Parts: sequence; structure tokens; C-alpha cells
Amino acid sequence: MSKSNTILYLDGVSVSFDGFRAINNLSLVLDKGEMRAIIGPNGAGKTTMMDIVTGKTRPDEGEVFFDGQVDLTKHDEADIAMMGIGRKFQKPTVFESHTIEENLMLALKGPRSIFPALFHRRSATEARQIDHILGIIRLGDKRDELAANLSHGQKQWLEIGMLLAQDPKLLLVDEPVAGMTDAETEETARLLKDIARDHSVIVVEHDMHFVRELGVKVTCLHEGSVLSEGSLDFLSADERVVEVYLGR
Amino acid sequence: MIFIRAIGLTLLLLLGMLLPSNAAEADLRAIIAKFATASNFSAIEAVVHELAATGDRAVERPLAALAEGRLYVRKTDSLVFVGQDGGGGIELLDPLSGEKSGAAAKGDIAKVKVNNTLRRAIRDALGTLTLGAKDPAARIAAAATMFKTPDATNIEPLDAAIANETVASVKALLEQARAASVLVSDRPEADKLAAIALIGARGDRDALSLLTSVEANSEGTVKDGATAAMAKINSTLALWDAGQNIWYGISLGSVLLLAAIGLAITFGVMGVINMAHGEMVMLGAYTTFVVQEVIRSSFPGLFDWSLVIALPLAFLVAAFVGLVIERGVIRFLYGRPLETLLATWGVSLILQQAVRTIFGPTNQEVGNPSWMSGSFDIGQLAVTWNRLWILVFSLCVFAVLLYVMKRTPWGLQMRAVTANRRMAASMGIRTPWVDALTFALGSGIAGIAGVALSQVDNVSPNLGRGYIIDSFMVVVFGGVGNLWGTLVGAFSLGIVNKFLEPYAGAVLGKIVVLVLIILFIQKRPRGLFALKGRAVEA
Amino acid sequence: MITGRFFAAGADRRVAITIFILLAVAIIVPLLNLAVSSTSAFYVPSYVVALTGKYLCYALLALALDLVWGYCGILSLGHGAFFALGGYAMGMYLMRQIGSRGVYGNPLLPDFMVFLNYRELPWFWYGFDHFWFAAIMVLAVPGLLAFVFGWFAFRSRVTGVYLSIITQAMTYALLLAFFRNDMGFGGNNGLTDFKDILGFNVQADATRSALFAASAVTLALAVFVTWAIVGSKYGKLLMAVRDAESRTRFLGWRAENVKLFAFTVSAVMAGIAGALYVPQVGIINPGEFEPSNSIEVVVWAAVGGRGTIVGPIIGALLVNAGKSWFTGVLPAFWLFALGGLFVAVTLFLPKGIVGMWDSWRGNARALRAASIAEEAGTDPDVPPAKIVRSAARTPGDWSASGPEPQPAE
Amino acid sequence: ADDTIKVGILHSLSGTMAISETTLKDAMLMLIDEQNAKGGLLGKKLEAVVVDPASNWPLFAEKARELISKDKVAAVFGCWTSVSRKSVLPVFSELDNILFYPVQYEGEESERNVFYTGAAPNQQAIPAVDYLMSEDGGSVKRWVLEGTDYVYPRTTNKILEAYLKAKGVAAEDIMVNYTPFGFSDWQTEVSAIKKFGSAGKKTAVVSTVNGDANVPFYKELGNQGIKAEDIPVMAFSVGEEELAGLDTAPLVGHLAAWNYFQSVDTPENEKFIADWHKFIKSDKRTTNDPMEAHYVGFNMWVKAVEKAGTTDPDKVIDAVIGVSVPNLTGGYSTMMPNHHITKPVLIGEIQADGQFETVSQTPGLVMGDEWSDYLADSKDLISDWRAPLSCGNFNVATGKCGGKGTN
Amino acid sequence: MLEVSNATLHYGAAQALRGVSLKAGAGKITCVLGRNGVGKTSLMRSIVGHHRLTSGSVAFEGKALDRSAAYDRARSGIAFVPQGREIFPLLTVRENLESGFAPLKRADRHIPGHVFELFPVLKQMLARRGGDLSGGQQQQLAIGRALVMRPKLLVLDEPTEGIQPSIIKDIGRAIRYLRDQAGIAVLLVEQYLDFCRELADEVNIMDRGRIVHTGPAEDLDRADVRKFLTV
Ligand SMILES: Nc1ncnc2c1ncn2[C@@H]1O[C@H](COP(=O)(O)OP(=O)(O)OP(=O)(O)O)[C@@H](O)[C@H]1O
Ligand SMILES: Nc1ncnc2c1ncn2[C@@H]1O[C@H](COP(=O)(O)OP(=O)(O)OP(=O)(O)O)[C@@H](O)[C@H]1O
Ligand SMILES: [Mg+2]
Ligand SMILES: [Mg+2]
Repeated sequence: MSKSNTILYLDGVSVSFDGFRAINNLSLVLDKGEMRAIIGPNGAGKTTMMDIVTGKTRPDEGEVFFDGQVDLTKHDEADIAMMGIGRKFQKPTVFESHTIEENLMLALKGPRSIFPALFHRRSATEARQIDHILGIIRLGDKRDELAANLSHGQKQWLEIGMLLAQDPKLLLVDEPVAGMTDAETEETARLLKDIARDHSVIVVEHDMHFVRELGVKVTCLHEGSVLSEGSLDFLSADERVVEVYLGR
Repeated sequence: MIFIRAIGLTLLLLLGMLLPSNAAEADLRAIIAKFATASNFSAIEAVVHELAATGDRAVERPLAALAEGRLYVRKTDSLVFVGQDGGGGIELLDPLSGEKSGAAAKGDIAKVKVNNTLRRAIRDALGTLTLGAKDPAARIAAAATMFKTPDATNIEPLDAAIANETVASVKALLEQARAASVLVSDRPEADKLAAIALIGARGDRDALSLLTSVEANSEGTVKDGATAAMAKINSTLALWDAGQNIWYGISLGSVLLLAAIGLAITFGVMGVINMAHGEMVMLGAYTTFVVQEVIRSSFPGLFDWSLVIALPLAFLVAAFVGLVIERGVIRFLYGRPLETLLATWGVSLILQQAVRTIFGPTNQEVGNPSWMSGSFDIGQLAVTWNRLWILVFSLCVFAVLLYVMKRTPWGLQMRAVTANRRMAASMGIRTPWVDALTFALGSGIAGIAGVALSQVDNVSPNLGRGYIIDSFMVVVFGGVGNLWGTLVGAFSLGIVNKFLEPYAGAVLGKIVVLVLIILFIQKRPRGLFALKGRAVEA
Repeated sequence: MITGRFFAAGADRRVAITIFILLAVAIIVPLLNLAVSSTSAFYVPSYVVALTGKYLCYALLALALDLVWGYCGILSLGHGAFFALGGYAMGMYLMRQIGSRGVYGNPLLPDFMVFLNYRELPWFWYGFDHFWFAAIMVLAVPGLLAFVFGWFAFRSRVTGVYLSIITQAMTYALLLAFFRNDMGFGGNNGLTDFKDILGFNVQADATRSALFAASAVTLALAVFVTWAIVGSKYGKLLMAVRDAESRTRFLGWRAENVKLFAFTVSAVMAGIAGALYVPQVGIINPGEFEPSNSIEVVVWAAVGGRGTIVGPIIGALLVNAGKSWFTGVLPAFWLFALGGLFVAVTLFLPKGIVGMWDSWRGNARALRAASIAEEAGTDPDVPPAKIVRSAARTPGDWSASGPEPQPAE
Repeated sequence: ADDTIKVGILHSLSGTMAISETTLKDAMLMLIDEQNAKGGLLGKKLEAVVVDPASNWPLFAEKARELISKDKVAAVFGCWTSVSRKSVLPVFSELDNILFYPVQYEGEESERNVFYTGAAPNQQAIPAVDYLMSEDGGSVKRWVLEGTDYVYPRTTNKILEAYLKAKGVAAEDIMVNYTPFGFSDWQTEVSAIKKFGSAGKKTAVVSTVNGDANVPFYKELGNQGIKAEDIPVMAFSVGEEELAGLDTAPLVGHLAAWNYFQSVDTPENEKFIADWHKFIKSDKRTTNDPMEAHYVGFNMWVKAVEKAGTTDPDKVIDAVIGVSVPNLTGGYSTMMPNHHITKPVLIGEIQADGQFETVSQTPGLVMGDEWSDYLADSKDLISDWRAPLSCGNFNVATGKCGGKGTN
Repeated sequence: MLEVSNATLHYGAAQALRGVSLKAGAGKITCVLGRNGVGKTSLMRSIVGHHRLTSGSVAFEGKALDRSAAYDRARSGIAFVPQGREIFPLLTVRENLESGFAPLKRADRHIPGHVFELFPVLKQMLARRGGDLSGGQQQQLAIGRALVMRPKLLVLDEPTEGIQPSIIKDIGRAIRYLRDQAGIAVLLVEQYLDFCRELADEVNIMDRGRIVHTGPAEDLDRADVRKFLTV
């Protein structure tokens, strides 16, 4: 297949830690504008795959291309983020000593060098964008609270908000609904589907209701490589997936 | 000193033997009496030579006493005695027989003055005299002196001694001494060449120094032979020099390790930026001092055990102070590691000043027990005992600590508590205890490091300041939280330092080492034994 | 916009007041020293002018450190080095101003070079006979060192204690280097015996007052600059880097550049502080590179309150004034007092003087807000006094917030 | 108040120099006490003002200023390191007060407001080297100049090198080595000395190693078995106080050059030691050369104040020149017009009890030479603070005051 | 077994718990549900002793715990699986498990077999550092670690977060097993309704710092209860 109309192209990627192969000859392709759900047992390498894409971990071998032509293994985290890959971490990480609003402001798309930041003034558009996001993540009334004082779930939301503010081309979302109520889960699914209309998205999640709700193609990773791929129903019927992941 | 002590021993042995005396004794006494009138060093030296020239073994006693500064002249009657400390005044012994001949107050007697030139003259004289001593150590010492002060007149007595010698190693030394004397004599060339071969085989610095002067003062084949032998010695010595540097590096490393290892606990494991670490080392050193003072005044016989006694006490003292600091200050600061810097800095100022107030600002004397004094040779490698013991000691401390940290439940709890105090408590670990004991352990180890450091450095209130920076460097260079890193870090810094020193000088060498550390950290931002992976970042 | 914020309430007002006080002091103290008769009650003796001038330089240094430590989490244990380098640059200028008035009367070479047998001026002394050149060097040398040092260190992602310790290694290496007489900076004795600055006698009261005023004004300026930096979006970013460096990277920020800028600016500030310090104390020598000096700067900032603008200034003034006072009154015991002070501050004012003040006030404000919410809400039965006491950071309690801020997973 | 005369004492009581300087503070307090017991000065009581400059050089300047401006002291006794003296110099000349400086130093200085009661290089270094070159000293032919890397050793070694070369010592027979302050690992240096000393020529070490670094240096010397008979070490900064921190048994015979030893057998010294032990409440505490320098300096100042009838510094500065007071070694030291004093030079050997035994003594007193004759730029300079010359750096070649006087 | 009465808790000036009362009986699984930020974690942390209550009290087996420190509570038999795992990252998996030995008698200091049965992956990774594990593996480790302590009361704060479905089922089975065989009390915070419904003997629903409903698990299907869980 041609790389050119893919947003993300992984081929033959392997990485090991002290002899342990966390990713093993992984190949995965995401088309522009596609949303993909990734499932797989704990330790299958889902988070590690995201680490590779965002430049946090260098693969031992294999190709990683973004937007068809950019070789991601040659860039560092900041570069990759600036190219338009945003990430939500499995464990929510926000700037604890900043307010919710400041967290969003730092994430907002815009120039990323020192001097513009030094002389930056918040514009009306930016203010509107922040208000908009605050509305989505339902933290409007806490906008001046320090992020440190949020509960776990609220931090999850804030991180999603920061991801939105970044407005990246490709979103990597690691377990977004962990610690959310069922209702919130549904809400998140709706939000992601919304986003997926004009972005490419990879979602990692263990919550099958949520994955079902998304209604997209699902990839199941196991021991560092793709075990099975297809619709959720297809996977649910796959013996191997049931064996290693879903359980009986 | 050992040498002179050895002579003293020999003398006692000789006491039993009846010396051919009488007429000679009167002559000797007459010469000895001249000490009373000799007014300057050259006059005294003349007397020494005169005594030595008699060749009588009886002169050993007065000469040895003179070298030790124990030869006195009684002011009232100008008689010469050997003095010996005895309660209150000075006990007077007969210079020849050694019999007690009364006592005198310090003011009533005058010491026969001695200086380095005289001491050397006496040593040379005694060297010849003790060739026939019973104790092999004395004969070895004699051979060594005679090797260093070759003289054609030595050849004959040496020949006799060689003939009588039964111990092979002593014999070899005597032969070398003889060879040295041959070189300065007017013996035939062949003899000299043989002598050069013998001395060249010895291969040490003394041989080199001897050959240097031979080369300068002779010509022809002898000169060539000396040059060749020197070249050979020089090349082997260069190898030994490298070995020596490594040894110096290792022993510097062991000092660094000792200084740093307590910090590897309080800082490396607990994360307390412990600026008072150096002061814990200092407390250990002062404990040693106090122990030695008590021993000196009450149990002088135990002096050689003083360090062994001081070790547990130093540990306890420093650990106790550490405990107080932890309970009083640091426990309120967990989770705020940077503020521990401020508090421990304050504590270190207080401790320093406290020691200064109690013990005074000046250096205190901590003596080396006999088993930590002096040096011995391995080939051309001079190894000083104190450094060797410190090395052994530091490795032992390291091993024990490693065991405690890795193999005991306490070690596990320690690491758990530092990783996440709150969660550790929820695992049923008594965190306050663990914290307090861990800090006490780190401090206690710093304390016993102080015992060892008191042997190589000065014991003053500033002792700790000198080590704190190096200790932090070592811990950080090795990788915080990794005991092995501290070990390897200490030794590699020590060795690099000692290899640079001869070329760059001590000052520049140290600068280079610091720059290397800075560069190294760029390469490995988390130290030598960096922990890698997610675990570290989490 | 900047002026708007400048007069806004809260912490910003405090900055405004500080700047105002500094500017006022810059005018009043010299007046009271020069224009008031020495018998008057208002007379400020010259030695007080000299002393406070020195403190102001220390305050500037502490402020510089706080910019990187308080706001960016870079605990530099080597800031004394930048201070000293700035000082040396100024010292070299002052040295050259002595001209042939040195003891040997050599018009070109400073005294120490004469008796160490230098035949000519080392190349790195060229240009220092001009004030403008020296002034540039005061900024450039510390700035450049910080830039190069930071460039490598931040790029290699050296952080935390590793960074602290290599900054310490840096100042220690410089200490040893400057101690070397062969370096051409006067070795241990350093540079002394200054005569003129810009043609004015450094020992004259008027010059001293002018230097004092210059220090106060510079400090005011630095406060303003720091405040502007910290309040900008870049300032927020700086703090974000402090709390979760890798997270900023995933947002596309170059954390190393963020740090590098702050580090360099801070080093330049420290250099200026050193340059102002030297003519006022009359000597610069390698002792200023002493690692313990740099640690002390950290202590000043911590005492005053790190992560605040006014804190380090208060801390530096207070600790140094205390030191001057104690060393005079309690010469044998002042270390107990000073050490005790540090311990007490950490225990009882965990966020420093200013930080503590803030949290009292902050608490009061939050309390008020809470009580309003309470009225509107449903639950009136909370005794407000308890709220204050349960502020999570009372000694002994496990802190209520999670463990250390954690980087992105 | 007005019925007392204040005397400033400017010695570090904390920090690295406290180890040496604290003793001097105590000695000064004792001297002042004794003077008060004798009825004070000009009918007034003396009052000591002690401050702690904490081994911090800029703080020395600050404290000096405080003593003079705030406490209005009549004179200051203080400083140890050269840099501390350099730091306070401008203060003393600006505020026109008097400093008595009690420590041996590198010379190359003469200030109107400072009186140097310690030794100049010619009162210590040169005689020491002379001794080593003499037959009594072992006719040394090869020299190791071992020093701490700062101005005093550098200058002293420069002077010594020039002096030795003038005496015909070849360049390869001189080894110069410097170590940092507080250096504690001497293995390499000591073994280098050993190596240098094994070239077949009589070798000696001239040590300008400073302060704390001496203890580990001597410990290493002892352990590596360098004996005084083989390679004697002649030290200029090792006194009784330093030896108190050492087991001297392995060091017997190593040398030091000073202008005073505790072991000097004179009635003045006996009294001084007795007073000191009483004052400090310990008979283990030693006396040393800088203490004697303060003793001499203080008595000179007292005498000068009495002579001038006032404590006004200007008057005292003029009055003190020519004042002669007994020193503790049995002679009289006199303040010379160059603000240095005359001193005897003693060479002592370390004894097992931690004391020195004098093995050589200059026949007369040596006058301190501020401008060394062995340095190119200073050999033409002299200092004379009497009217009409009143100059610290008069150039005899050009006949002008102010160094080269080329301006 | 556990009884919380009228607990209130403040973070600075903000109030997180407003008079919460709750019971958890031996041999029963008590579930606490609620939206994000309603105070579930705060309540659990107060029970295990991480936070000190502003007022109210916690009693365990009839003894008041309010004065006792977290480690004493652990020693009296309360084990805690916190939200966010909080395993010890630099300790190996084995050491993490062994950290639970502290309150045990010497004879009991071994890792019970059912820990590895439940989480076989832990057995494979005994020598790996805890922090290197994947998120879900860490969660398994956290639960395993609590089981090592042989608790009488097990407090679980969202234990299924980030865990693969098959293991969630295993965890459910394990909790039931512990309840039935060992008769311990389980206090469970969950967002995952199905899991809760299946397991719980009793549910408590929290909203804005208080408990607004207590009842059997079946109540979860009631609309008036459900409303507390919707956005
Ligand atoms: N630095 C490391 N050192 C050793 N092993 C590692 C390291 N990083 C990851 N691993 C291992 O690699 C495997 C993959 O981890 P990863 O976090 O990618 O899993 P995951 O698919 O995200 O799992 P989960 O669903 O539990 O989050 C795991 O077995 C983990 O233990
Ligand atoms: N350390 C803290 N400081 C101040 N406020 C806090 C702190 N921790 C939590 N809060 C606040 O207390 C409230 C309750 O938080 P808690 O963590 O108990 O919620 P939760 O019910 O566990 O939520 P989630 O389901 O998201 O985990 C939240 O509004 C949160 O913002
Ligand atoms: Mg994962
Ligand atoms: Mg929660």
C-alpha cells in the first residue's frame, strides 16, 4: 500500500527493554481522517507504541512515518508535537501548579518559540477557544482552580481539553474513559466521534462498551504485534482475542 | 623510628653478653665525656665519629640515645647520662652499662643537642656496628643503611658478615650493600661491573640513585654499564609508576567512597539534600579523638585498639545526632526535598560551631595505631598501611550496606518508604521508624567514615566541609540511589584524579576532573549507573 | 497591558510597592548621607550606605537565582560563579584605572603581574581600560558561560540534582582556576586597591552614594523585568517546565530553550550584581566562586520565599543584615543564631517569609469565598477556624496532595 | 564611652581560618587584660571590640569599616591571610586608622596605616634556605619548593628561586609544585618528592604549604617513611599549633623557620606561656609565632600611644617608628621606618613532644625587607614613612616616590 | 466491621466530604459509586489514614481509628488499593509484593498462592521493576500487593481501571472468593456499573461530598438512583 495517503505508517517496528521485546515487528497503518480503536491485553505494547510515535521511545528497528513522508524516528518530542501529533497520557498529567485555564492556554495551538511567548497577549479568539473547551470538559466553574486540586476523573477531562486545544492532526488517546462514569463514557465517545470528523484518531481503551460506542475499526495487539483487526464484533468472535483478552 | 627501636631491642639482647671491656671501657668513657664539652654540632659530630671508630659495640647505647635526643649532661658535674622518662623528672642511666644512676629534674641536666646531620652520622656509624646483631631485622636495617652510604671501608666488615649470614634474604641485601661499596672503592673494573649487575637487578629507586652518582663519577665500561643498568631500571620503574598511580587512585577512591557512602543513604536513598553530612563525618572523627584521649590518659595499653573501640562509638554518636536531626527537623520536610537543603545547612552551621565551642577551633591530634603506621613494599610499590586498611574498611562498609539495603526487610522498607511514604504506610510499614533509622544509619556510616578519615586528614571543625562537595560529586556521578554507582564512581574519580596529577599538577588535575564530570553528565544525564526506563520517570 | 497589570491587585501590587520603595531609597539615602550634617539624627553614615549597597547586590543575585530556581525548578548551586565573573569583569576595569598609581608604578601592568614577573599584559586584559568594554563583558561573560553551559546541559536533559551538582562543579572548577596565579587574575588575592571608577574616586562618599543608587535602581529594574517575564505566557511556560518538563515537550514546546533563556537572563542579572558589588566592597577574589557562597544564595531565596519576586530580596537583605549584626554582637555564637534561623524558617515558614504571608492571606480569601459558597449551598455547619488548621501542610501530617509532580507516562 | 580606649580585634572565629585566627583573638584579649591590670593606657581602660569576619574576605572589609566608623576603635589588630589584609587596606587608608598585622607574608607591600609584625621573606625564607645550604643543615643541593597555590608561596618561591640560582643551584635541581587549599591527598606529591630526592644529591623540601593541608601532608610523609635525615622538610607555615594536631614521633627532625618558638628558653617567654595557660585555662594550649607578633605589636602600640600622649592614629603612626620593645626570644624588636620590625630568625627541629628545638639562630636581629632584593621590579624600591620622605615605595634609582615613578 | 460516621474533610478551604456515614460489614462487598470529583477517593483515603478528617470518625472492629496513623490502620488489617496504582516504581515486582510483609508474623511472610493464580503475569515479571510494567500490569500488582497483607478489610479505589476485560472478570471472581472464603470485608469504589452490580452486596451513592443513597445492588436499576450517576 502507498504511504502517501496515510497519516501514520508503522512498518516492522520493534523495540526491546533489557532484552524484553515490548514491540515485536509491529505494522500498523492509519489513513487520513480515520479513527482507530486499539485494544489488547495489559502489556501488549499499546502505550509503548504511542511512545514510539510521539518520540519518547526510539524503535530499535522499523519505519515510522507521519503524514506519508515525515520519518518520525528522526525527530524529538517537541518537533513531533509541533507537526501535529497530540497525545493524552494513560495516567493524566497536567501542570499542577497552574490553573485549569492556564493549562489550556499553554496547550493552545500557536507559535512555540520563546519570544512570541514572552510578548504574548491573549486574543479574543483564544479566549473564545478556551471558553469553548472549558464548556466541553465541564470545568468552566473551576477555571481558576489549580489543576493539582482536581480529582482523578477531572484531570482526565482536563487532559482531553488540552488535547483539543492543541488541535493536532493526529490524536493519540490512551485510555480516556478510565475512571469515568458510564454517562461520561458515553459523552466522551460522542466527543471523540465529533473530533474524528476532521482529525485522525487512535484510541486505546479497555472499556468494550466505549469501543462499541465508537463504532470504528479495532486492532487488537498482543505481545507487541497485531493479533487481529476488524470490527469489534469480528474481534469478539475471534477465539484468540477472547482467549488472551476478553475472557469468557 | 622503627629502625632505632630495633636497635634498642638489639641492645637489650646484647646486654647479656659480656663485652670485651675494662681497658677499652675507660677509653670509651673518656670519649663520651667529651659530649659535655662539645659546644657545637660539628664538635659533637667529631665525638660521634671518634666513638664509632672504636668499633666497640658498647657505644651503640649512647649513640642511639643521642639520636633520639636522650643523651644528657648533668649540670653539676658534667657527667653524661642516658635519660629516660620516669615519673616527675628524668631517670638517669649509665651510658655504657645502662644501670640506673639516679634521677634529675629537667632543669638540672642539659640535653646534648642533635640535628639531622648528626642523626645521619649516627645512623651510618650504627649501621656498621649492628651488622653482626642477632636480630635479622637489625641486620637488614644495617644493610639498608650501608647500601645508602657506600664506603670502601665497608667492604671488609660486609665480607665478614656475608660469610656468617645464614638467612638468604639478609644475605642478598648484604651483598647489595657490598656491591654499592665496591662501586665507590678502587676495586678492579670487573668487580665493579659485577656490582653494577647486582645493583641493577635490585631495580629500585635507591639503586637508581646510586647508579646515577656512579655514572657521573666514572668512565669507560663502568660508566656504560651503569647507563645500561639505569635504562633498564627506568623502564621497569615506569611500569611500577603506573601501578603506583593506580594504587594511589584506589586509595583516594576508598577515601571518597567512605566519605560518600553515608550520603548515598541520606541523599541517594532518602532524597535529603544533606548538607550536614560532612559534619557527621566530623563527629565521627572527634569521637575517635575523645576515645584516644581517654585511652591515653587511663588505659595507655589499649592504644592500638583505639580505632576498634572508636568505630562503634562513632557510629552511635553520629547515628544519634542523625536521629535527633531527623526527628527534630527533617521529618517535617519529606516531600519537599529542596527545603532539606536549607535546614541541613543550618544544622551544619550549628554543629560546626558547637564542636568549635566544645573542643576549640584548633586541630586535634588523632594518632595512628601501630598497625596503621608505616608502609611496606610490593615490588617497587610502596603501600602505606593506613591507606590499605582504609581501603579494606571502606569495602567492608560497602558490602555490609549493600547487604542491608538489598537483602534485609529493613532495606526493602527503606526503599519503599522513600519511594512513596504515604503508600508505604498503608502497607503497614512504620514509616517514622524507618525514616528515623535510615537517616540514623546514613549518619552513623558517615560517623565511622570519620574514624577512618581521622587517620589521613586533620581533625578540626572544618573537616566536614572538605568532603561534602566531593561526596556529592561521587554520589551524583555514580547515579543517585545506586550503591554500586557510588562505589564505581568513587574509584574511577580517584584513579582519574591520580593519573592526571603527575602531569597536570594537583590544581589543574582537579579542575580537569571537574570538567570531565560536567562533560560526563552530558553524556549520561543520570550518572554512571543510570537507572533507565519508565520506572525512573514515574 | 503591562502597565495595566502593574497596578492590579495582589502580588502585582507588591511588586509595584517594591519598585517604588527601591526607587525612593535610591534617592533618599544618598541625600541623607551627602546633604545632611553628620550630627543630625537623619544622617545616614557612609558605612551604612556601603553596607546596604552591598546587600542590594546580594538581593539582585538572589532574585536572579529565584528566576531559575523558583520559577523554573533549576536549582543552580553555581550562581555565585556568574556573580563573580561579572565582578571580575568590573574588577579588571577598575584595575586598569589604577594606571601607574600602583605600588610599582607600572603604567600598564597591575601590581600582582609585576611581582609575578609578567612582561606584558595578557591578551584577555585588553580592552578593559574602557568602561563600555568592561560593561559589555559584565553582561557577555556570565551570559555566554550560562548559554554554553545551559545549551549542553539542557539539551542532554540533565535535570534535578544532576544539574545542581554540575553547576556546583562548574563554580568549583572556576574557583580552582581563579586561584591559580598563572591564570592572570591575581590568584587568591584577587583584584584590589581600586582607585577610580569613571574618573571618580571609589572611596569618596559621593561615589559610594552613586553606586548605592545605581544598585537600587538596577534592582528595581530587575524586579520589573522578572515580574514581566514571570507574568507573561513564557513565565507560565517556565513554571510548566518546572512541574512537568516532558509534558511541555508533548505540547510542542522546546523545554530546553525555555530553560536556556531563563538561565541566561538570570546569569546576566547575576553578573550585573557582581559588577555593582565589586566597586562597593573594593575587592574581588576567587572566594566568590566558593560553592558555599552559591549555596548561601539558595538559602537567601528559600528564607524569603522561593517562587516569589519579593521573597528573595527580603531573604537576602534579612539574612545578610542578620549576619552583619550577629558577627558583631555575638562573634563567638553567631553561627548558632544563623543556623537556628535557617532551621526555624524551614520548620515554621515552610514557604519562606513571603510564601507564608501569602498563604495566610490566601487562606483568608479562600475562606471568604468558601463562606459565600456555603451560604448559597447547603452545608452551613463548618467552623471556619478548623479550616485554617486543617490546611494540609501542618508538620506531621502527610501532605494531602499527591507525591511529587510526576512526568508524563 | 570616653573613659575607655577601644581596640579592634579582626580575626576569623568561624570558617576555614578560624583554626588559626581564634588563638590570636584570645591572645589579644589576654594582652588587653594584662594592660588593664597594669592600669590601662593614658589612664583609661582598654576595651576590646571583637568581631567575626568569618574567613570571608569582603566581610573583613565590612567589619573593618564597622570597627572604625561605628565602634571608633583606636587601632585594629587582625587579619591572617594576605587577601584579608588586601581587602581591608583601602578601608584603613580611607578612614585613617591603624592595623597591626601579625603573620609572616610575602612582602612587596608597605602601607602607611599598616604595621607588619610578622616576618617578611627575608626574615624567614632566606635564612632558612641559608641554613639548609650550610654544613649544619646538611649542605642541601637539590630543592623541592612545595606550596599551596596562592600569593604567599608563589612570591616566596619566586624569591627563593632567584636566590638559589644566584647561589649557583641549577634549574633542574629545583622542583616547584603547587597544590590547592585544603588539599588532603598527598600520596602523589610525597612520592614525587621521594623520587626527586633519589637522584643522588642531598635534597630538602621547602614547604609553604598552608594551614590545614599540612596535617595530611605530614601524615603522608610519616607513613611513606620520609625521614628528616634523608629529606628534611623546612616549613614556613607549620607552628606549634599545627603540630598539636599531629603525632610528631615520625616527624622528628623536620624543620621550621620562625621568629619565635614556644620552646625558647627566656624568662619573658616563660611568663608569657604561664599567663597564656592561665588565661586560656588549659596548659595544653601552645603558643606560636603570630601570637608573639601580636605581643610585640601590641606593646609597641601601647608604647607609641604613651609617647604620643594620644590615640590619634596620625600621631601614633608617627610615634611608633623607632619604638623598641622586648620580644619573647630575649632581645628587643624595633619598629623600622618601613613599618616592619626587627626579628631574630630561628630554625627549629620538630621534637617528639610536638615542640620545636632551636638548631640555629641568626646572630643578630634581621630587619624586615618589604621590597625583596631578589625580584627585578622591587629591588630598587624602599619604604620610609618618616617625614620628609613619607613614602612606601620610593624608587632609589629614579629618586621618585611611587614605584617606577615614570609618570 | 468498618463504620464511618459523619465524616467531613477539607482541602484547605474547599470541602470534599460533608458528613458521610457508611458501614461495611464482614463478608460483604460494599460498593461506593458516584460521578467524578464527588469525594469517593477522599473518603477512601480518610478511611485508610491518608487524610485526617476535619470532623466525624472512623471505627474499625469497634475501635476508633481517628488517632491512629496509616500504618497502624494497615496493621490492624486494612489493605488499600489506591486510585492511580502507587506501586513502588524502583522496587521489583517481588519486592513490591514483599513490602506487604511488614504487618505479618514471621511465619506468614510468604506470598499467598492465589495472587499468582489471579495475576499470572506477575509471576513472569517478578524480577522486573514495578515502574516498568504497563499500566494494567501495575494495577494488578497493586491489588496483588494488598492481598499479600491478608487483610480483614480490603479498600479498593477503582481497581478495574486500565485492566483488560478478562482479568476484570478474574478480579471479580477473586473478590467474591475472598469475601466467601476468608470472610473479609470489601469496600469498593467503582465507576464501572456492571462490575459493581454483579459484585456488590450493598451500594452507596455519593454526590457532592455526601452519601445520597444506600441500598442493595438492585437499586442501581432505579431511575432515581441512576440520576446521581448521569452527567
Ligand atoms: N522501560 C521498560 N523496561 C522494561 N519493560 C518495559 C519497559 N517499558 C515497557 N515495558 C514492558 O513492555 C510491555 C508493554 O508495555 P505497554 O505499557 O506498552 O503496555 P500496554 O499495552 O500499554 O498495557 P496496558 O493496557 O496495561 O496499559 C509491558 O510488558 C511492560 O512491562
Ligand atoms: N489534594 C486536593 N486538594 C484540593 N482539592 C482536592 C484535592 N484532591 C481532590 N480535591 C477535590 O476534592 C473533590 C473530591 O475529589 P475526589 O478525588 O475524592 O473525587 P472522586 O470522587 O474520587 O473522583 P474521581 O471519580 O474522578 O476519582 C474534587 O472536587 C477535587 O477537585
Ligand atoms: Mg498502556
Ligand atoms: Mg477518585
